[in-house]
Amino acid sequence: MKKIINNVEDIVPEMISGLVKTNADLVKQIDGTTAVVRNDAKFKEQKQVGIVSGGGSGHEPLHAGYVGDGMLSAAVAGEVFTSPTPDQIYEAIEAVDQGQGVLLVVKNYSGDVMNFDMAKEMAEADDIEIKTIVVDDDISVKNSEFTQGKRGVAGTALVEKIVGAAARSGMNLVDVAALGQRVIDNTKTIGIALHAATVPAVGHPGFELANDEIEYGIGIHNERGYAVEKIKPSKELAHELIEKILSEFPDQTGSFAILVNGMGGTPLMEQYIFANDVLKELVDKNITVGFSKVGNMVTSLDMQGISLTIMKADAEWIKYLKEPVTTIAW
Amino acid sequence: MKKIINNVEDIVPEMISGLVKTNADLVKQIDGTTAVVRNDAKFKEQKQVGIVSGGGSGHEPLHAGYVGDGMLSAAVAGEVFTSPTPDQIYEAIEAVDQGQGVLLVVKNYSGDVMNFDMAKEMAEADDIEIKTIVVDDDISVKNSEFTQGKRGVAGTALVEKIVGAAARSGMNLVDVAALGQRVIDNTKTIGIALHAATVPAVGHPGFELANDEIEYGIGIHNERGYAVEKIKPSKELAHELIEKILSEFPDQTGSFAILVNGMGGTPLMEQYIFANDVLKELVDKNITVGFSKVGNMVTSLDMQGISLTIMKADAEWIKYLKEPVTTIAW
Amino acid sequence: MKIELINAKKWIDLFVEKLETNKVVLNELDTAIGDGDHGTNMNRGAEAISAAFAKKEPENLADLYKTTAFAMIQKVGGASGPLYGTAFLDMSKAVKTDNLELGDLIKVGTDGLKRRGESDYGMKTMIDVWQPVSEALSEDKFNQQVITDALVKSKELVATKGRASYLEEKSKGHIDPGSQSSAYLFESLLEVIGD
Amino acid sequence: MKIELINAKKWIDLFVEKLETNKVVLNELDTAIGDGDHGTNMNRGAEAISAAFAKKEPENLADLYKTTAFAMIQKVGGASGPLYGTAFLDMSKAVKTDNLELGDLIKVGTDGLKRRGESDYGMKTMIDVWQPVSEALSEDKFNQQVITDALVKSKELVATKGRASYLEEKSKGHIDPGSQSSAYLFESLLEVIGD
Ligand SMILES: Nc1ncnc2c1ncn2[C@@H]1O[C@H](COP(=O)(O)OP(=O)(O)O)[C@@H](O)[C@H]1O
Ligand SMILES: Nc1ncnc2c1ncn2[C@@H]1O[C@H](COP(=O)(O)OP(=O)(O)O)[C@@H](O)[C@H]1O
Ligand SMILES: [Mg+2]
Ligand SMILES: [Mg+2]
Ligand SMILES: [Mg+2]
Ligand SMILES: [Mg+2]
Repeated sequence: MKKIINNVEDIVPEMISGLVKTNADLVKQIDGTTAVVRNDAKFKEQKQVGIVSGGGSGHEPLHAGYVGDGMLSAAVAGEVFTSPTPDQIYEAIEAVDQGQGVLLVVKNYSGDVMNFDMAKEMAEADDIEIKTIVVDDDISVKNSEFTQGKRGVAGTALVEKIVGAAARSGMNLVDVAALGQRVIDNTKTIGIALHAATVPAVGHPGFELANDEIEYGIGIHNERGYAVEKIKPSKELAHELIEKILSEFPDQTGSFAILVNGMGGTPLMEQYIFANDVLKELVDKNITVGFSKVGNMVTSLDMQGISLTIMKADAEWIKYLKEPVTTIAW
Repeated sequence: MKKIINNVEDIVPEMISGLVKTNADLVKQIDGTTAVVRNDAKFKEQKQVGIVSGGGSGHEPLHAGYVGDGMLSAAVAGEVFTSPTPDQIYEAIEAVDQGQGVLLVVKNYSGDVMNFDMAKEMAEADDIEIKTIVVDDDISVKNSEFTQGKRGVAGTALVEKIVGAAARSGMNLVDVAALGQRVIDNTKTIGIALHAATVPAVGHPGFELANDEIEYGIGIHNERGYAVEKIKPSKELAHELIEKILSEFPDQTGSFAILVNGMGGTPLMEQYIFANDVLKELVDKNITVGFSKVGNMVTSLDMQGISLTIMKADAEWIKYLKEPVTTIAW
Repeated sequence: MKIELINAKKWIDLFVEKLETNKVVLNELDTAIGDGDHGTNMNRGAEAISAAFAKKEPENLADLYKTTAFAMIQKVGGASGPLYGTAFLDMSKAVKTDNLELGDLIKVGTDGLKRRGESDYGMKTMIDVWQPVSEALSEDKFNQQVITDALVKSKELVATKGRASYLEEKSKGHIDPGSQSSAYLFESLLEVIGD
Repeated sequence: MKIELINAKKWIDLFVEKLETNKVVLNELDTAIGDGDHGTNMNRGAEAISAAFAKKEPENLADLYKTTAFAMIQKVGGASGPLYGTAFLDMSKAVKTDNLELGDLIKVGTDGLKRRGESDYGMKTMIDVWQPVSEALSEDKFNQQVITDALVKSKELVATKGRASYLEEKSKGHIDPGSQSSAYLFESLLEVIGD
């Protein structure tokens, strides 16, 4: 393993410190935690529902890169691929509540769900009103009441954008949470890997792929997917992922938003080529794309790969997606 | 080689097409070329000096990602690591000239210099006033009148930001060019690689490094550097690169701007850790940092590595660096 | 059978030791069917427990379990932090008034795991080790074989909770990392109380 | 010695063929001391020349060289596009009124390279092949050995222009890719005019 780091145990605090130092006009760190909160000029004046997200590190710029006017109020970073602890989440909630309550945006992993739940219990003891939405956009995992359910992956960035914009517009907590849930229900993602990520504390890639293989349906924590196949041209990959996602949307009228997301080690060049193929195919299928975005938005350390998110998005959601924000990375 | 592409020959047109399709409100493509020009609402109203840059592809988001209000007027993409041809550059100049002349921002590579020169000659034949500035911020290469001189690398993004902001403010061509030259003279970069890039047409990495080796002084086209050494902790890397760069700045008073740039395959996590170490060391040295930025700004395909740029920047330049822009990627 | 403060403290100390020794093993198990951090997570918890004990020697059983719980909750994160944390917190509350029989104590912890994890026995989680151990303790049949059997049985299951559940069928044939760390917990207990 | 249209056309056709055959070789040479694209670049030029010839058969020498120049300038990019483009454009202008001696023709091209590249003989660029070839042609001593010697001599130089110059001492011992493609150009000429 070759990484530009110091001690493995110091990765998260040092990363957060680097992020905060280089963006002091936008964000600040809560002392003694790895929670990052808004520090922009407008923050204190704007009375709005707070939006707090967080999760394991290794998915940068998610979540800290999305803290700012019009998106998240705070983000809490856990260790690499490890949910943050309840006390850190609780401190972030305390720091951003303006009396209008706080929405927690949680990715569907047992660790995240449990730690955010414990933090919610702590905050409620302080009479802060809390709602939680759990993002589970990854359709490569079967949903069943007997399992953990689907994972939260790249669609999380779009969900955070929409609820962030809605909260800024003055929407109340109950409505923002309900909106967030509707958005989640209409957001579907699937990802592929060309090369697994190397967790620093482990020191080698999470799984091995041959020089001509890709893994379909990977998660953002090196979870293996549902199939290993030979690599195909971008066009064919786009076709397969689109077919898979569209089968989840029986109604293909109205407009859609898409996100082509790089997993961390895949350059923008390939992401744009893939996006080109995705948009071509969607045009051929007469699907209206009202919003599209390309980039390393929700990564998995140095994983090479890409994910495609498609959201059935009404005009209001598209408007929320397009509104300008002042964050580090949106 | 595993890449998400179709045919190797179609990489650049498909990439540009993907970029333009997903950002139609910001940029458009000049028909029959891989040149990208501003398409935002303000473009036609703003009468200003045009800023045109370009170069080989593989450095995304440079340059097309920096086209927009307050930065570049147009960007011309060549084949991977290959300067674009004069006729494409000429068309971009034609498309953005508003009668106030056009500044060409060229990275110091013989191909770029020659092709932009030929385009300049073509545009001058149409009575368009042209000035050229050549960015050569890479201090890992010796400067000498008998050689090609230093290369243009990550500092290019900062130069484009400053001349773009100055042009928007209404500065005339001669002054923008002179400003650009002063900025270049005060911008110094050095980079390291953990893993070389794979040029798609070649199919294997440009050079090999052992599992514990890094290469110092690499260029952005897989040019090898001046030394191969064992990898060190981020702190020590930061120390070495800073020492090397600061030796170029005899006067360390006043304020400085820094850019920690990811080479394409290195995740943000490592970039922030490195940035943290850089800022710590600069604080220890009593150096004032007025602006800092971290991210994949000027990449080299899937190269793993990082570069550090330090610019001695007066208050006006810092202001230009901080002004908001509407581009895809700044 | 009950356990007194001095032995309970030995129990947790031994657990801490085993977690530190087996960090890499747990990471490797978690790399196969999870995200590769269970060893690192539990080791962070182990260090926090040691630090808390060094700062203040626990005065009674409730204090011992609460200190353990808080260290896990505040320093581990992930799934294992709230799970071990909740188990020990519930155990701490339960022994406040009355030192329970060991089988009952571990049952309280097991119930905590089920509540926090919204899960149950047979889902290929640490519960697959806690529950048989609690039952064996109650029936006075607790020994190494009980732990090993629980691990082996759980190994062949398909996971339906936690990260391993994303692998569906492919989770079969791998030891669940949380079950392995729980095995260390109960092997430590065994070393203290004997068969 | 002079060359007439029909043979000059054969010359460029052969060059095109060699560029297509040796794309990988040129990329490999450029990977060692440049950026790995010289074969791809020249091949793109070769295809553009073929396409231009197919579209319109050159009517005279000036036309032939100009078509070659434009194909290189418009389709190659990089350093080699403007260099070969300028050399052939200058050659086209020179033969407009008068069919030059071959030695003089190649000298015109060489001067074009020097002007465009702001470079000179001995900097480990394609000029290191063009100049000796032009001289040998003028002295009527042009043969394969001249080309081979030029390549071998240039191989041992330290580059001071082009990307290879960034490697400083390490550029020694490698064949300059542009010199190799120029060697193909003059080997093609040799096949047409004989020793
Ligand atoms: N819902 C759950 N109920 C019970 N145990 C669980 C649950 N989810 C996960 N676990 C346990 O937690 C262990 C994983 O812990 P760890 O790797 O530290 O956390 P994470 O999965 O967040 O990386 C699993 O091996 C399993 O035993
Ligand atoms: N300034 C120069 N003068 C003359 N020849 C040059 C100069 N710069 C580069 N060359 C030639 O161009 C060749 C490289 O061409 P190519 O690889 O196609 O372009 P690039 O260097 O832009 O990738 C070199 O091998 C060298 O022969
Ligand atoms: Mg984890
Ligand atoms: Mg090139
Ligand atoms: Mg884990
Ligand atoms: Mg080249």
